[in-house]
Amino acid sequence: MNASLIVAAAIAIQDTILKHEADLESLDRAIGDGDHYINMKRGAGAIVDMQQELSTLSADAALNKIGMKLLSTIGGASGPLLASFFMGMAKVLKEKGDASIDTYAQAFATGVDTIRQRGKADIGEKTMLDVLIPVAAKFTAMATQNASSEEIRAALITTAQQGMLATKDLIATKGRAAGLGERAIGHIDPGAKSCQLMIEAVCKIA
Amino acid sequence: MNASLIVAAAIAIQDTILKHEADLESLDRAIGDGDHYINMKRGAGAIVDMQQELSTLSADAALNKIGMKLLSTIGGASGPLLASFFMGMAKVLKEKGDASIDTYAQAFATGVDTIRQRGKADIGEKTMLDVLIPVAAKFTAMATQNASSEEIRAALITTAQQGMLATKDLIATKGRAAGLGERAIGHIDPGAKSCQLMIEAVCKIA
Amino acid sequence: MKKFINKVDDILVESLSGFALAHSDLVQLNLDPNFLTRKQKATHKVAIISGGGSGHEPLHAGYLGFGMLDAACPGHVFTSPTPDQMLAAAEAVHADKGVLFIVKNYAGDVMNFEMAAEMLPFESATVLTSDDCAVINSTYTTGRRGVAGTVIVEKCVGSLAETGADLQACKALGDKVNSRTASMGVALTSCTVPAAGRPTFDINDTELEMGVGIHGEPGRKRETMREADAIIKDVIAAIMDALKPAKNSEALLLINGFGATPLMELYLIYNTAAKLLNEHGIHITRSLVGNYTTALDMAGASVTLCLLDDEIKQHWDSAVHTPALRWGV
Amino acid sequence: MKKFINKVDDILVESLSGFALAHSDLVQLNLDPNFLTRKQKATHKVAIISGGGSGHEPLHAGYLGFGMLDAACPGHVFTSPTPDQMLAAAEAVHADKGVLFIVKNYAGDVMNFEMAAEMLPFESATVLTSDDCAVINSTYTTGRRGVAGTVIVEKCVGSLAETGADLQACKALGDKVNSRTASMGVALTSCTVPAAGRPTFDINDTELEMGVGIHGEPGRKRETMREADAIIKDVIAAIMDALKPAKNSEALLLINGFGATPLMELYLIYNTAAKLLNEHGIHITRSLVGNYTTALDMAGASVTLCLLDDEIKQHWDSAVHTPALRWGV
Ligand SMILES: Nc1ncnc2c1ncn2[C@@H]1O[C@H](COP(=O)(O)OP(=O)(O)O)[C@@H](O)[C@H]1O
Ligand SMILES: Nc1ncnc2c1ncn2[C@@H]1O[C@H](COP(=O)(O)OP(=O)(O)O)[C@@H](O)[C@H]1O
Ligand SMILES: [Mg+2]
Ligand SMILES: [Mg+2]
Ligand SMILES: [Mg+2]
Ligand SMILES: [Mg+2]
Repeated sequence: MNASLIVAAAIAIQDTILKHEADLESLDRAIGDGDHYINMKRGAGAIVDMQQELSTLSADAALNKIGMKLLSTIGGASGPLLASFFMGMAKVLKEKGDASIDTYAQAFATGVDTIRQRGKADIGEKTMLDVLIPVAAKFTAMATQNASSEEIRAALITTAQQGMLATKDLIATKGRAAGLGERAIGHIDPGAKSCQLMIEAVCKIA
Repeated sequence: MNASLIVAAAIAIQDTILKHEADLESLDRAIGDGDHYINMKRGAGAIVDMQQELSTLSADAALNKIGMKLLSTIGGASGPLLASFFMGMAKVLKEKGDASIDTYAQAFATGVDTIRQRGKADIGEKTMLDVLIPVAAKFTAMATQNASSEEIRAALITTAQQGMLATKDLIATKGRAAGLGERAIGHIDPGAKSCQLMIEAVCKIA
Repeated sequence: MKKFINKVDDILVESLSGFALAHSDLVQLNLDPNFLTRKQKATHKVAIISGGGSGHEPLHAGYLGFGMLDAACPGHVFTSPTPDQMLAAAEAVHADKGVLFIVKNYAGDVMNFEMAAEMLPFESATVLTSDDCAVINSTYTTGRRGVAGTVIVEKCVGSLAETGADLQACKALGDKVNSRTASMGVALTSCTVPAAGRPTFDINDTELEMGVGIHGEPGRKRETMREADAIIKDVIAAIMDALKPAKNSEALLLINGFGATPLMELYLIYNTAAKLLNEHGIHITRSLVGNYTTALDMAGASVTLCLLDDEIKQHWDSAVHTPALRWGV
Repeated sequence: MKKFINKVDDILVESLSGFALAHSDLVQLNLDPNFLTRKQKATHKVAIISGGGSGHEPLHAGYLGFGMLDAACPGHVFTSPTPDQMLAAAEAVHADKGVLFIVKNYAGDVMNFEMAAEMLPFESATVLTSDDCAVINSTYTTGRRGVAGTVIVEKCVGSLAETGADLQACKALGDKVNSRTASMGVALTSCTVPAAGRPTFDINDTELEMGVGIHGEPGRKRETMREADAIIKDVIAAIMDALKPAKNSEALLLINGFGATPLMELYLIYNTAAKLLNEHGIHITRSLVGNYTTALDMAGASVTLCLLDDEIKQHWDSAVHTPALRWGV
């Protein structure tokens, strides 16, 4: 993973977030407070604005920088969670060096785990973790199976999609929709949706 | 004039006010604060509620009572003005005795004059006086000409109508619409409208 | 119309009862005729009485208490109270130094208070407030309307009365404060009078009403909605035109919400207004931001500027203890 | 959306600037990172810091000053502030007795304050407020949300800190007040987040949202609009259910407007709520009615009940001098 890939990913992420404004906004309006799109847009914008600085850094340093920037830019629930993800990833890359697809899978899984710890949540609570945990598992599994990059990308896109859709029928037990009970059913979780979009966008980078 | 005529007039007035809710409300909404209908309804209701007490009184005492009641019931601009009218009328009837059509005309004119003094306004200022002053003048003139009651009633209805319509093209210089300047043009004054309605209703009592 | 009410006819009494209950340490309510007084009758001073139509809360009952009003007479929503209320209130609070009525300059209020004053068995005087410079003073009008500047008049006169000053001195100070105060309001939405059940005026999403009255009366002009800075610039220009303050004047700036405007926006307006006034060479040394003279549920705000001198400053700063304004105690 | 704003992105800074200017005797604003502090740094006490998304004004910056907060960290509208704000604020106000964070219980706020606390180079503790009983506590939730009861926690903790009490004592009092406090809100209209430009939820003229959150989050149920007495009866029932107060309990009753509800209606609600609580054998001995924890321009209100004891009463009554709450000084 090099810095230019990270910058490309950031641009792709910003692109997909901006394209899905209506979606993300209406999901958070339905079971939250309506700011998830604005939060994600602010975060993505801040990272893209840093691209020059990022392109001078090693992958782990860049990811850590991204985490720090998101932490001080997004706020809300998604801010510290996404920040934790990137900082968790950076830690693995720093330790293991920037090498194999295996390392990336492990870094991703560690990032997801850092989110899990920070948010004290798990799969099935109608959050972004319903996308991230299955994707991390799939990524690790396929990496150990030595699947090709193309196969992995396609699989992760599908897994993310499934995880995102699965949040629709869940009752939320974490985040702002927690306590809505039955009323949360029928709505996709906004954080799950944005994570799915970001994963898809990054997996589709040429 | 006896008490039962006064009660009948009160009922006729309440009736016409209630029938013209939409009219009165929208006129005061356009160039005032929207409460003229509510004020008139409250006043008329209070008088009708007093009918039993009124029917035991002499005409002058009844009119004075009505004035006092309106004073403590309506509020706003129309309250003290209409109260002044009835108290002015009562004074003349008390002095002159309850006798001729001439006395009634004079009482009416004195009532209108009391309004004029209380409100420091005159004809042409886009207020109820644009109805009341011409009606008082007409009433006095016809009474001295010994016109019949039927002729007088018909003439007063027409005069009131004309006075009311005339307020439409005036700039207001008294009351809540004062200072609106050109913006008041095109709207009939609510107080002029309610006075016209009341005069018509009373003149039509069989 | 959606409001927290039971029967429309009961709103006033239920709301007044809640007010009196919530502030039972400070005020006392009398019903029929409706008036409120300070809990502890003041015995040493001119009795300061105000009143007016309801719907402008906390005006006037919210200003009852030490350093401000002795009695308040609430009328029906947007309708002047009636003379019997003022007479009963005066009877309850007068203390042989006379009664000063503070009355917002509306035909109805003026006449009702005038009739009360005529019937009053003791000495009285009246201060008419007329700070609304939306209505351009001219020979064609009965003069300007009294709006949020009334709060400043009530505060200063209340302070002076507390010192034992006589009726004429209190009236003189009230007239002076009024003459040095100008306000102008802007509506983004209409208010809805509960008994009417629908908005007083129609206004669409691209419009504002410049110079609106606190009863939803039309103002100077229906204008196009625009940035806060541009709106406030016009408001400040009207106020400057009305007051024509000398360079380096010291002033109190009051940003008043009409009832449905969040504090966040009121402070944004304050920021703009203070900046513009600074450019006009005005030193803002006293401030008040919040809902002080409202128009039911109207979204909108007014800007009030009061040119200070040492006397006004002293009476603005002095201790006050009322439900809506409190400091120094 | 019609609001007094210039560019959507500038609202927060312009509004904070106006706030700091209007209250320059009491507060000081730092931009980037955004935080506000008392004008005079307190040197003898635990530093009390709160913060949260903006749009709830006067919460929290309006409670900066003697007897209440030392610093406030405003996030974007309805979005928790970020740890760098809390760190900078703590750096500015800590005085060697540690830092107490008062945080409304939302995932975002909790995590951001938690990360700040982890990075903080000095001792800290956190009081999580969770007075909103609309969210029924159960194993399925992260717990109740913090709403208007937060003001009572901030007032009492602020008072205790002023006496020089230590960090743990301040936290203990905050936790106690929170555990004795319950709130529930009702929305008649939605709020509109400026950056979104349209209402957060749709609600028609015959509906209300029972148990709404202060960010426009859905509550317990979409219900049919009805009389105030009937609405408030259900709210009081929920609060009674949450607090299960002993007969003859003494309590503070706070009727909080969400931003677009006139005082007239808030006092009417107070009247109803006080009557119902009386019937439940609760003695209301302290009251607060007004806009204290708002939801931008939402029409609606919440009822908060805090069960008093001598300690809480003492700290509620003690002198406080902030832009939004002031007495005894
Ligand atoms: N404890 C948690 N663990 C994991 N994800 C969470 C948690 N709490 C909230 N989220 C995620 O955050 C999303 C909301 O983010 P956002 O709207 O930006 O913040 P906020 O809820 O503070 O307004 C939710 O849709 C959910 O996916
Ligand atoms: N000075 C005045 N002289 C005569 N009539 C007046 C005067 N001021 C107001 N009016 C009348 O009162 C009417 C308004 O009455 P109303 O709406 O009940 O009271 P308010 O203006 O106080 O709301 C006006 O339409 C006008 O006819
Ligand atoms: Mg959100
Ligand atoms: Mg009217
Ligand atoms: Mg009126
Ligand atoms: Mg949020």
